[in-house]
Amino acid sequence: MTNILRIPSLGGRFFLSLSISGRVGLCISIFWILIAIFGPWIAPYGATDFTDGPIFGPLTLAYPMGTDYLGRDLLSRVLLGARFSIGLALVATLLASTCGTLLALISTVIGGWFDEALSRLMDSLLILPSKILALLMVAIYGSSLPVLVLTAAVTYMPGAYRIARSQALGLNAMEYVMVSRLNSESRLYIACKDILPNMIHPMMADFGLRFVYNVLMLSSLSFLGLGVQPPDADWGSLVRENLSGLSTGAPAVLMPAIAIATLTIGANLFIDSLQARKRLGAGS
Amino acid sequence: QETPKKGGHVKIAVQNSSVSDTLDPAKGAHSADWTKQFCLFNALTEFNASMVPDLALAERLESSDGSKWLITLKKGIHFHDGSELTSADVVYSLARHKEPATASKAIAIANGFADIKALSKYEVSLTLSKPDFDLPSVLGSSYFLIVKEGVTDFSKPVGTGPYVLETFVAGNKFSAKRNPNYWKNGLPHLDSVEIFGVTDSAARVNAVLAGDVDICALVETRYAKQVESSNNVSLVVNKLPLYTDLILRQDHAVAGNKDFVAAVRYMQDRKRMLDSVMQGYGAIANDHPVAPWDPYFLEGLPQRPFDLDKAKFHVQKSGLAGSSMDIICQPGIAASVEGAQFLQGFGAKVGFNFKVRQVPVDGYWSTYWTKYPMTYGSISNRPNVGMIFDLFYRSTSSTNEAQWKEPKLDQLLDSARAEGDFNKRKAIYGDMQTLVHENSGTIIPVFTAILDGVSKKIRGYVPNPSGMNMGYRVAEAIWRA
Amino acid sequence: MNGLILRLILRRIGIGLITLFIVCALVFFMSSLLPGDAAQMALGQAATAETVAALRAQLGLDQPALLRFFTWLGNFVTGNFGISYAGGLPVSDIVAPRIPNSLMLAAAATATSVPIALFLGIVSAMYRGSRLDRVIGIGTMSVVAVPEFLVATLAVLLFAVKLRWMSALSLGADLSTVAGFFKAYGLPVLVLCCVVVAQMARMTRAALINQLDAAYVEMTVIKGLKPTRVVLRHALPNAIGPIVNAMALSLSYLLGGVIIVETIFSYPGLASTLVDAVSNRDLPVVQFCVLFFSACYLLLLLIADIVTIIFNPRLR
Amino acid sequence: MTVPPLVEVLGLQVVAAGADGKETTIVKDVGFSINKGEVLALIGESGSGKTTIALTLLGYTKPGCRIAAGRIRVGDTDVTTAKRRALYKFRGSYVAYVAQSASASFNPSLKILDQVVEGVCVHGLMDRKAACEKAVQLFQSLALPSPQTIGERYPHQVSGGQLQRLMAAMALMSDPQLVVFDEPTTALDVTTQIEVLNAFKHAIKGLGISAVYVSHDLAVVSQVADKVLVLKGGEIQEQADVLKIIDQPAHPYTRSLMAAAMPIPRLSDDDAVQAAAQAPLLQITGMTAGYGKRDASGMPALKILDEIDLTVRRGTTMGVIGESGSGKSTLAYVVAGLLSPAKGQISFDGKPLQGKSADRDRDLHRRIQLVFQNADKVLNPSHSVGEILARPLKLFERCAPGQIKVQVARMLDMVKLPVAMINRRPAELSGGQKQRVNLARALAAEPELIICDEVTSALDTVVGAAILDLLVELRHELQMSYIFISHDISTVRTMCDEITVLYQGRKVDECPRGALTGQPRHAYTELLIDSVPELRQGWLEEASQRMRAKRDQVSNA
Ligand SMILES: Nc1ncnc2c1ncn2[C@@H]1O[C@H](COP(=O)(O)OP(=O)(O)OP(=O)(O)O)[C@@H](O)[C@H]1O
Ligand SMILES: Nc1ncnc2c1ncn2[C@@H]1O[C@H](COP(=O)(O)OP(=O)(O)OP(=O)(O)O)[C@@H](O)[C@H]1O
Ligand SMILES: [Mg+2]
Ligand SMILES: [Mg+2]
Repeated sequence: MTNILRIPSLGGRFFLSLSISGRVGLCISIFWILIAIFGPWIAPYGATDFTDGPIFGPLTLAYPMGTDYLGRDLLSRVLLGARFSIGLALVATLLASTCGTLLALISTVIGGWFDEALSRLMDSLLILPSKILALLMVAIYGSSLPVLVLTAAVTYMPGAYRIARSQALGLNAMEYVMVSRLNSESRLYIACKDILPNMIHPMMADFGLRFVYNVLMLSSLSFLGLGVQPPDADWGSLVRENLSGLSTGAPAVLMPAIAIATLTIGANLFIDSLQARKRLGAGS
Repeated sequence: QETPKKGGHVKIAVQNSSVSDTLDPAKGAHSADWTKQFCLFNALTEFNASMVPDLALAERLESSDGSKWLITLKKGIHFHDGSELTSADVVYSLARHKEPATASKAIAIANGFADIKALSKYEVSLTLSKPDFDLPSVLGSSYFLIVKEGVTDFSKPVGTGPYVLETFVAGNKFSAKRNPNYWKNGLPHLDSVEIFGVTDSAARVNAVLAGDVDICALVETRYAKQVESSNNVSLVVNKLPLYTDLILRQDHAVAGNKDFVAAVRYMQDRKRMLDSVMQGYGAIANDHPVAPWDPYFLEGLPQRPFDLDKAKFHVQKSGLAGSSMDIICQPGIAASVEGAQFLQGFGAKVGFNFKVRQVPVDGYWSTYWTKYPMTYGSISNRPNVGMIFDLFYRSTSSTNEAQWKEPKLDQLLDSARAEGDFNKRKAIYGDMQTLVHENSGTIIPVFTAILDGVSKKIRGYVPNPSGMNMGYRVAEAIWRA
Repeated sequence: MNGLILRLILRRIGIGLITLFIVCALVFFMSSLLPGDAAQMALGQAATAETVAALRAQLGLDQPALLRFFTWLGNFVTGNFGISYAGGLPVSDIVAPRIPNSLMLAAAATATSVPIALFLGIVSAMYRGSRLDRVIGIGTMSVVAVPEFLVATLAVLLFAVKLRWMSALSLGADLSTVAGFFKAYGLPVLVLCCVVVAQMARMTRAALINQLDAAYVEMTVIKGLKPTRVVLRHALPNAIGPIVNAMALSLSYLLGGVIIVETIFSYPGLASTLVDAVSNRDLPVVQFCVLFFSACYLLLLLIADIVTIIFNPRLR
Repeated sequence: MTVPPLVEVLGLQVVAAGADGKETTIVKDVGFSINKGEVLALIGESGSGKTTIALTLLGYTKPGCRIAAGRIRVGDTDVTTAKRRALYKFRGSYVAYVAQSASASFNPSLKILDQVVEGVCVHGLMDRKAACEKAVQLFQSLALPSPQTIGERYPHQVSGGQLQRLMAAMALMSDPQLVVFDEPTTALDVTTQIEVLNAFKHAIKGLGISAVYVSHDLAVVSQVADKVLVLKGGEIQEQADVLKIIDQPAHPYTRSLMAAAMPIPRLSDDDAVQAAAQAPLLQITGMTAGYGKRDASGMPALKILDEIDLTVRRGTTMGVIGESGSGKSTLAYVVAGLLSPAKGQISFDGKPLQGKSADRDRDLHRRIQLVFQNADKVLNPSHSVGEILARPLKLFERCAPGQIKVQVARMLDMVKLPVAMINRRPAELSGGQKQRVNLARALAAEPELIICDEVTSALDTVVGAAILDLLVELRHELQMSYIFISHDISTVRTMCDEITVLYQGRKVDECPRGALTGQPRHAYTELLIDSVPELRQGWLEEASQRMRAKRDQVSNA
């Protein structure tokens, strides 16, 4: 802490500019991301290890988070699952947000019938109930990681597109874009230099929310049996496969649920404080 | 044994609910359909508690050679609409399966009915193209429930059964009230029954625990403890010859390798599967499809052990060590996902690389089942052992799961069916069990027990080995305390 | 004003129809990519080549997809929704009893969640930055963060199995009395509220705070008005546009997105029918349900637009 | 016995929390008092803390700010220690506030009357019916048109000047003892300003209330105030009677404020002679333009400019004046190519000028540059000042790539901005700084014609004067030509060779600079000239007398 104060590096200054809850959120998020990266090295057991633990065992020294419905070590399952919950959601959200933003940019700059057609297509994807889309996608292509990522991406892209397009439309009508047009700038310059940098901020905020929804979406896919393939499991699948332990209050259900909750809350606290920071910044 | 009480209403939650739910016996696809159908219809025979077909609508069922059968009906049995049951109804009920337009699930069996004709008002002659002394048990299956002659619309069917249909909405609701003129004396006990499909297994269990329904069919083993510890509900264990099998395609280079098959067999930790996945409910199987409580079960065949050393030996011998293979499983098949994971874990120890591929329930049977070298099958109970062998092991069967072609087995099956003497027949079926145990491409680790959650207010619920829900005839047998 | 709303409705309907057409085509051709077809699904393990072919011919599945699509579309616009492949029943017979169920559940959930969401959103906007605001924020967030099937199961275990206050099943409940209605709908509505309230409350708060920064709100404070009046009378009408739009999005979930709730409570609604129909490859039913959900969503958006206009004199 | 003053402020200090959590003092040790019936003016440059001080009198500080020390007594209420509940009542009945921007301070979705009577109704001072009657009376006394029905309109349905008066009516509803006016006329054009000022003065004098009047315009202040308090950087520079401030300002800062307000001519008679000899650069004849859908004959649905003729000679400045909404900016858009005219010819440097900017080639774009009115919006918030200025240099190949940095620094220097600004983004600039960057960007393209749309309106008088000097200098050095758009006739007079007056989209007058005064002109032109406030007491009364007659003349013409 004092270190950061003494050397006001970029990261340190950024951290200090956040509200307390924002800092807590950031720490939680970073913690989980580290777990997602290094989880497999920390985990005491591997994904395919059947330890001879009790079924739905309590918290013990040997099994710090208890054991699951097949007697496997839950700590390892949660550590290994972080990679799927966070990684999948992250990739999917990145895809969704990037594609949505780029498409919105292209369609705004091109305009005309192209914009109209793309917007209708996105609208139809948006109004299609998302789980149905997922169901169809997984039924057609089977459930593999790429399909899951693609499914989640396709599900959330129309939303990102919609937001990005309304942003881009607003920006496209800004006077500084007009200035660029008056100076006979190319469409590419206008899109990449005038519009894009100014919509990054709202898209980032949107990105955070979408990420959380993706984590939850993966868990509800696992409810429909369409999620990550065993023996791997994302946190949602962990909750799902151990759900029968709920009536006895087995830690196997609660631990992954707590993991999802902390990640969600952490990420959102962080995002909220980003938005608040921006508001303050705009005021001064 | 307490004396049954009359009256009352019972709600039963069964597993399936879909718009494809049907009351047409030819199309019934699962225990939920069958349980409803047995409320409305009767078959010519009915299974008793030791899995032997007793006579029901039929008064006599006779054959000397196993091919030519004479069916004599009981007299004075009436349909719900008041008309009397005659031979014409029986002829229609059996013959309609042969029409492709009926889209009957029993078309393969019915194609074996060479000739069906009415001899008199109460007599029907049935000629089989091949002798089969197990015909009485075939006729006890739901497909051959007796419907009224000429009926094609099964949205509001009438039968001779214990209940008269009140409402039926596919995927939603089935309710029926007592048939006052039921031909079995004193039955049924209840005034009315209601059967819901509740697909989510947790929801079904919770419904019976919360008292919303009286009977919950098919409690998943993982909820068994919860039900057992309840004060209001008792857990009933049904022993049925149901099993999940791992299918190794014998026409595939790797999966068909004899040593590979042997290795996989030794890698089955049957005890652990029974104890952890099935929480102890079920029975260890010996890689053949006949359950220990079946009349045809062969005693004395040594149980195959869980032996990773032998597995390792066979893997080495097969020359496949280090190679890899996908196991296709799906959550809808009991214990398949866990079984595959166990195999993956043990495979790592013996030097074979299994990959678990969990696929959607949806589309599994047309897309994955037997189409890949290693898939899981789920075999539900059939009226008799011969039918299982016929469907899943006969060389010419289109559903020969592992494509294991063994002329000797075909031969044995035909001779068993043509054998009129039970003990001799049992001996032949015994030989077939040994054959399958040793050579086939299917691996049957355990038999799955079916658990039911039954409210303590319900009496008379006795399991029947011929099928779930007391051989689907739960509604006519139970009463309220 | 009326002319404007009428024009807007007409335009919306026009665009909506185009969108619906694309949705139909999308779903139809995606479903034709699905492995297996209705005939195979119906026959299951017992399928043989001949029976499948016969059933396929019977259902008209042997015709090219494009032809089937336009036949179906032609019938649909004339009010003939087709025959279900799976049960052989007219689609209208299958969906007719379920549409009221779905609407009923959505209505009950809306009637509960919207006031709660508005209340939470308004309170946290009024006291933004305070401890109360943070508690509401984190509280609602934690509720969304828990997978809905866990919430549902927990609720069932507690309220139905342990306490026996509520039904674990909505199916076959007695709805004739008020108590029976609460017993049957209580839990599903509770779970749905958990899912949608947080999002709506957050949007309400954000939209209100946006307004609370405006100069006219400062003016009302300077006029000596109390915070409740400032928010309810001044900020809320101006924030209503984004709020109703966010609500439309959330509420659309109450129709098409309730698969998990319908499954867990065995609620005979349309969403589970849709899932079921997809696995049966029952295209006519799939198409109908998808169209129904999409149309409802478009309707919600239209209502949101109209509400926005009503509250905004500039647009009137 | 002396009556204690109505308002007493002692040692007031206000602090604001910055983005990094550190507090800065924005008002330091301010003390003053106001007697009953007295008007105190707060003047000072933008950001000097005028609004902050005024608001503390209502016990209010902007979000993020708080009163750190000092005592404020208004009547019997000690504002700094009053309970929240007491403050509601105090604000609703004892003091009132008229905000800087009336259009932003009315709730856009409620009827005006509802908002005007809301305060008194909520505080239970009168019932709704009585309140409505009183409101109508106030509307009448504030000279609002159709006082009976104007309350039924929504804020967007009345003009800015009217809204400002409606806001005053709202403030007067509860018969407050003290009214705070926060720059109530800054956003209005001169003609409307006179009406509004008049109405306020009447109300204050008529009701005998005390007032605080915030402004940065000394001339306006001298019309209404009794006492003046001069602020800079949150500190009092000078506090005195208004007469004393006008006649003998003591503090140097006050003097510099006064000096900058005086118009000084920037062009000599020589310039006028030279200008007349120049060849025309831009010629517009019979031009009609507007917005919206075009009908069959190409006429737009909303016709803004009608049959405009205009000639700009090379190296000269054409001033365009007119009230808000008269079409000045629209004219600029047409010349720049943003809006293609419906009718008429435009030629530039002897060649016809294409209507659409897409049809013009890049060099033509360079030669005609537009400096937009709204500097806030024309600078891309994500580009730094350096990037913004480098872009035209690169795009139009104005200098070697290696020279760009040097050239950018030169441009900044030209518009009197420190070179250190080069890395800042627009959000970190004040309004005046943004406007200068905006101008610098146009200059960087080395154009032949610059259209300056209200370039100095956002600047305080000192910096504004410097920019005008720069424009004149460039004209002398580089033969630059300008169209100089403004609503401030005194600025236009100091630097334009010719002046065109627009009124409701028509050109009503055109004359060389020298001919503007001293000879009869079009009635509207005279109205504009007369409306420029003068720094002496009593001007307001005289001007409003004259105005009434002229208004009639204009509307008859
Ligand atoms: N919420 C705030 N947080 C931090 N600083 C603020 C805040 N509000 C105002 N300030 C600062 O306080 C100072 C005084 O602001 P104030 O609005 O009183 O100025 P003013 O004299 O009214 O200016 P203007 O003529 O532009 O209206 C300015 O430097 C401004 O940047
Ligand atoms: N894009 C537009 N569409 C329709 N009407 C417009 C548009 N832009 C301006 N107007 C209208 O055209 C008229 C003239 O506007 P213009 O901006 O030219 O006025 P102006 O003289 O520059 O006023 P100001 O001094 O306030 O800048 C106004 O009534 C305005 O409402
Ligand atoms: Mg101010
Ligand atoms: Mg303008």
